[in-house]
Amino acid sequence: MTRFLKIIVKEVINTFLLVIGVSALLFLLFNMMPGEFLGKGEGVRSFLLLLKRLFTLHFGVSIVSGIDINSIVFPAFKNTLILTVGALFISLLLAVPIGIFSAFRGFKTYSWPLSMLSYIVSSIPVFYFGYLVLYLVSRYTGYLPIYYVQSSGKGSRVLAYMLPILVLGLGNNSICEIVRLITTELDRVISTDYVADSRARGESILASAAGEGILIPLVSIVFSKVPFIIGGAVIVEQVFNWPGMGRLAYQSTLDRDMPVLIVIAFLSVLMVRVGMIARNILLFHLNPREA
Amino acid sequence: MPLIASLGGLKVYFYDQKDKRFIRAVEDASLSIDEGSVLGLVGESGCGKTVTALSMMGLVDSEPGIVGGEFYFRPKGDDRRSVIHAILRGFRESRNYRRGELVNLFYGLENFIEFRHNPFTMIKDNEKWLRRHNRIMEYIRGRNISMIFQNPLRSLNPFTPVGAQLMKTIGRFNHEKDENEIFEMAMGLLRSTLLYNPESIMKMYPGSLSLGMAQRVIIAIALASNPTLLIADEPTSGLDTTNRYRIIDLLETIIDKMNLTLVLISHNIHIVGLIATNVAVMYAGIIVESGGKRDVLGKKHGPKHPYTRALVSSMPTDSDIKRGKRLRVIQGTVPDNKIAIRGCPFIDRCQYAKGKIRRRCREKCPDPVEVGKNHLIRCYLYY
Amino acid sequence: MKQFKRTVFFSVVFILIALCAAPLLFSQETGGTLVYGEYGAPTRLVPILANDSISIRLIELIYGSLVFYDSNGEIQGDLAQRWDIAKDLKTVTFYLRDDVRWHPMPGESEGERFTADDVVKTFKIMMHPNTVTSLQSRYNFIAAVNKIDDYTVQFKLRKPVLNVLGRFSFKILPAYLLQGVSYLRGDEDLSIYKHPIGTGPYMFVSQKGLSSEIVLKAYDAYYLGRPFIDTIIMRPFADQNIITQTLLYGGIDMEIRVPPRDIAEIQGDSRFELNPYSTLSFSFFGYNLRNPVLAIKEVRQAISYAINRQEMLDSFFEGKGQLISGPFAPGSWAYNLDVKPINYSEDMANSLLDRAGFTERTKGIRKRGSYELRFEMVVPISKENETTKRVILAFQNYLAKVGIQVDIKWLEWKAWTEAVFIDHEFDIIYADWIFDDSFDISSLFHSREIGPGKNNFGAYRNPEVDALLDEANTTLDMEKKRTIYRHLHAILAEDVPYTYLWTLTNYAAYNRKVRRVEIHPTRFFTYVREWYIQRGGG
Amino acid sequence: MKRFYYEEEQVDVEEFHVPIYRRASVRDVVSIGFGLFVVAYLFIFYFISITNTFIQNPMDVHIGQMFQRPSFEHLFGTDFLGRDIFSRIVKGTEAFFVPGLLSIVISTSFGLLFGIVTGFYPKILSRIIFYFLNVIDSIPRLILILIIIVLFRPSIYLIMVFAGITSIPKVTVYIQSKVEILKNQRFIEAGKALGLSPGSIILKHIVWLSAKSVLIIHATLGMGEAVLIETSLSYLGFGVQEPDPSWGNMVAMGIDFFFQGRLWLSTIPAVVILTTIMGLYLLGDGLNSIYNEKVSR
Repeated sequence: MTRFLKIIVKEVINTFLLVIGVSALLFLLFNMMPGEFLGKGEGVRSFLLLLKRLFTLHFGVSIVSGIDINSIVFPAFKNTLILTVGALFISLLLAVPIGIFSAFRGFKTYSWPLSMLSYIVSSIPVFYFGYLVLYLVSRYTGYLPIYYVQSSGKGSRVLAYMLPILVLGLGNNSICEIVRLITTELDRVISTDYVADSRARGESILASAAGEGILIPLVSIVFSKVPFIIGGAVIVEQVFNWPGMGRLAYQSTLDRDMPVLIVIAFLSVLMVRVGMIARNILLFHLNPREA
Repeated sequence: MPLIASLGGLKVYFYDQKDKRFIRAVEDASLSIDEGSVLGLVGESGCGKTVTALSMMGLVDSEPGIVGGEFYFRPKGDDRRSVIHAILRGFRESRNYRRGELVNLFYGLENFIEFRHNPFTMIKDNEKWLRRHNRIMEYIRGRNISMIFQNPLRSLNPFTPVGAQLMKTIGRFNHEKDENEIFEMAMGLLRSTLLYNPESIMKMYPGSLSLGMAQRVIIAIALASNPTLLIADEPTSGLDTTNRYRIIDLLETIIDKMNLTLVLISHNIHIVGLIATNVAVMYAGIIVESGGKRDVLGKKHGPKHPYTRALVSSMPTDSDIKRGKRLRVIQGTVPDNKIAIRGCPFIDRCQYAKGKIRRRCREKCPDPVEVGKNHLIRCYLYY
Repeated sequence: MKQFKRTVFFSVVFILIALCAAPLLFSQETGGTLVYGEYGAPTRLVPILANDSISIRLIELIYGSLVFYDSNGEIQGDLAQRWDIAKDLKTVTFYLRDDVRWHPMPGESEGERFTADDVVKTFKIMMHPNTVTSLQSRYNFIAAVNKIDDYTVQFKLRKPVLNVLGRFSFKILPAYLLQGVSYLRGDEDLSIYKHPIGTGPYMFVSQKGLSSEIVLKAYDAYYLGRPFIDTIIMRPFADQNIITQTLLYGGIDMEIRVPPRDIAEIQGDSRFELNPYSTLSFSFFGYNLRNPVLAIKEVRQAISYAINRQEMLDSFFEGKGQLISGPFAPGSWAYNLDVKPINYSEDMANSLLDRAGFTERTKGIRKRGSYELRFEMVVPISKENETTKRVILAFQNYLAKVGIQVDIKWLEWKAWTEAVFIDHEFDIIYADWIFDDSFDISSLFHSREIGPGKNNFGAYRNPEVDALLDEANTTLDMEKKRTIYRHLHAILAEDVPYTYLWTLTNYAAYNRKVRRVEIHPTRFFTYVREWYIQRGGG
Repeated sequence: MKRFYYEEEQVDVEEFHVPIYRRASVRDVVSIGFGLFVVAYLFIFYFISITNTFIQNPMDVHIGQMFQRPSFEHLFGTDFLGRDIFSRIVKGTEAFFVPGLLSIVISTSFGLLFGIVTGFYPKILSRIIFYFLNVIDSIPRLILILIIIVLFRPSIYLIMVFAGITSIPKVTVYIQSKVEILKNQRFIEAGKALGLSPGSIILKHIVWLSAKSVLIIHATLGMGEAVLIETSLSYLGFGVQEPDPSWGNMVAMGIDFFFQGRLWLSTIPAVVILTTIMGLYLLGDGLNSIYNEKVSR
């Protein structure tokens, strides 16, 4: 167990250092901003001030609307978290079966159109895909799945939550990457001896090949997709009026509201690094040789 | 002793997309395995002995795979009914699917294959055949026949500890047992394969096992489901000499203790000579000679088939080394298995195929002829 | 005789209808929630700082002012009960109501009392030089304010002003929350930024973050009688197209400004009512006369001739608006009807440009010596006014046909206001002016209004116009002022400091269940007290 | 589904036959074919839009002919200002073509440099380099670009420079893993034994022979990402602005008319974006499985 703890400690330190690096980069960019505003100071002192504010999680005031950033960013962070995790789940839910199916079926009859479909769907530009889904759903179900409609207006609550997650999960070319990775990895593992051996013992191919063939590539890719999904979220939130960090980032870019953007970048980095920690720990757990 | 399995006329082809030609892995292999015996299957590498073993286990996936032959096998009591049910699925009339207690696992193969000649074409629905065959073999693999592969380290799942793999296999076959009973059985198995500290081995990952230990674990796992027939494909070739003999002794004790039937596949005739009761010699996809060890390798009147004779003489025994005899090498190479052989495959390298006999050898491959008590030879010398 | 009978008959019928409709009219029910959609989010809910229309509408609900114009244009008292204007028209005293209380702070049941200090404190902060506001120019006619007693306040004016009362419609802030604050820049850490407190008909309840909805509740102790609608919710949208769809699907009950292309769809739907309200504003292309080429009158006239405004109005705004020939709202007393809008004729534009000497053309752009007809147009980025983009691109194309190249530069709202009003780094802009109640255009064209932060961004200087404007501002005779404005209209039409385009009739759309809706052109919610929601939905 | 096998007459198989590329399966042929088709039409569009010979002027407005259906005169119909959509799509390639190449050059060259340095001198140097790369890698790319936009109000070229910078870590990881594998391969040691200078070893053997395939694959995938970034930014209103055409802002403009049923205005550019991204992705994918490189993610 001690090796396990060692890994966790190493990861946390690494993340801590990285987060400081990111805040330094953001601070540099922050100071390059033309014009004069509150958080801008000279030299290390104000950098420490920024660090203190970031690490103690109360981020001061946005220069445009004067509202305390905490009250804006945290609900947005929660919403984006829901969206990101949901999208990851949807991508996996679809990509893994297709990947397994095309790995087993190879390039024959109906495995080819399925993986091609996954390529097409995941290459649809997210901004168009969102609107298309919105238009079709509102035309044929009579509900307009906009985040707000459900909170106090007509329209089904589930649909309003589901659609942005579905769109971000399907689009944003995450599915085709996962499908391709699983197909290649699974092919490689199926042809190894130990799978043949376990088949000889009567185990199903999938059970024996799942460990190295699916789980490990999945863990390594899923968490490295977090930054892309947050990026995609910016656009999906814009389309579905989903009050998440992405839309806040877009709005503050329009208003040139740097402090809010810096905080959003900081929280996104936190999300990415937490994902990385989880990834490394899981990988270590699954793959002893990676000690 | 009663037969436990008998392979008749096995024909396994693979297909090379680029050259549009068939790779004739196994041309015509027939074996009969008595219960409790040790059958040694010997032949140079590339003669199809591994493919024969794999087709017995039903693990030949590539196309077209098994295209001919029948494999009669006697499943254990409790699996008999489900195996028969699986075999007869989809067939209204059931002709000779059974011979005594043995059941033909390749039953109905011909319905999936259509042959045409000039040019030689074949249509096989391999997907349907595999789906059907896997359903049949589901009751056979592990339960009745289990198999050991060549390189022990690569046959163990590197991501799960050894113990877990062993217990999982045990658990699969005796559902009713609970956790520590299975643990006990696993320990017992590990001790039975002469591993001295089973507790620590249970927790280790395959990566940190030595070759010898790994092979023993593989054997333990294979026996976990107490099969009736064990196929060992080159179990000793990956090991150094001391381990090699130790594994042979281990196999010998296991067979006696668990009245197991063993099919030992090896290219080393001496290893086979040590423990085999019957021997079958394979060359270029054909079983050229099969019979009791004494008849085939026997000192009294020496090996019969030219290839067997050449094979035996080319392997130096300890006494040869002592006497410093010159090694005798078989000229020529194994014929390319892409080209259909009309005559006897050994014709180019056989020193007896001279004069009149050569003509017969070239036209047609000799059918097996009974020379002694169930001692068959495919050579015109003995017609 | 027949004629007489028919009129009698009609009048009788009419009275009957009125009688039986009366109960319907006056049975206003209390309760219900009004949810209206806005594009974008409000910047600040503090009257002095806010200048975007979204915040202005919310401020109208939350804060009260001394006086206000009612629906048929008369002055009504709000926080002020009585007032009298001294004979020399230079001092105005307001006698305030004593029964007004500020909205309660969150958690308390009752707010502070409203006194004269609040008025004085608000005015002082508003006129403080460091305060970042655009309102100072409108109230610099007031010299000073002093508190007579708790409920009377007196304003000293610099010069007598015609119908001065209309000028006292600025909103009042709670002094007791602004102790120690002498000016407002917007980035202080004040409680009123997070939780605004006012005396208006609706109290601020909650806003869960910048881009989430704002909830307002009716203020029970409102001195002019509690409004009928219980709660009003402002819901910000990130995308203009979604708002109309959300209205159609019942997500919101009212949309402030329906984009022209959606009007047909809403008209066809019986559940909704389209309520046109003219916004007392006009759109124009403004020129920076500091640019020597644009200083030439013929060039500006040529530009006005080169663009086909009627075609743009019809195809981009579905004809929902009216072309204008001068900087006044048509139909108002100041509008000179016999000055016709410039009609579209390309060859007139070309001949004007030739007469101005720009005859040679290189790569399709007219030149005269070193001067080239190439201008930079500065436009605020915002996806919402998709019609703005169509107008600008059409404008660029029309001018390209007559050999004038226009390069478009897109800026955010803040950067755009700086570039236009402070740094004057632009050649042409497309914008619109909103009139306050007194149609005072001196701040647009008077030469003293030139300079950073002032509204005469184009640096238009015309002594005759200056004289006329000063005279108009000082006369107390309404008739004289009208003739001066009509004369100004003729000059400004001919001098073309702006190319006047059109005034748009905006359409508000709301669910039929919302009744007796009266809309104020700019502040929208001024008459919200009359609105009510018919039980039983649409 | 029955499989059909058929054998020609006796054919003597030529002796020496080592397949350099693993024989491409049907899947690879399809994806590379489609990818090359996409690359072809990109070049054609770019060439046409530079010399603007074939297409009408994408900027001129005919208010009379708004929202026209695709006809012979306007291949894809006209948009909300009567401008010809086909010529705007052709001109749209100009928006991301050169910036895309710029981003690829940056990410590939720096990626190669860092990859080799970290591959050969593992200890402290690579740890530092990887630290900085991780810093860049952990900020989501679109948010970093939004920050850049707030700061410098950049043109599409500067945005693509940053897009290139953010994909340096990916290339570095590829190259480093390649170098790790090859470093102690026989033929590298043989080269050292022969006294070849380390520079030539690196350049000739590692870079040219084996890293070439990884770089080509990254170039195609990188171009796909460049298209995605440029169109997303133009959609949000930050990238290429009206009146210059870009697929992103054409979709954005079409969106406003979506709910009136005029779908095709934004569908056409969206479909073009889709085929381009998919084509480039499949090309990279096909090449990858042909060279059989293990592109570790």
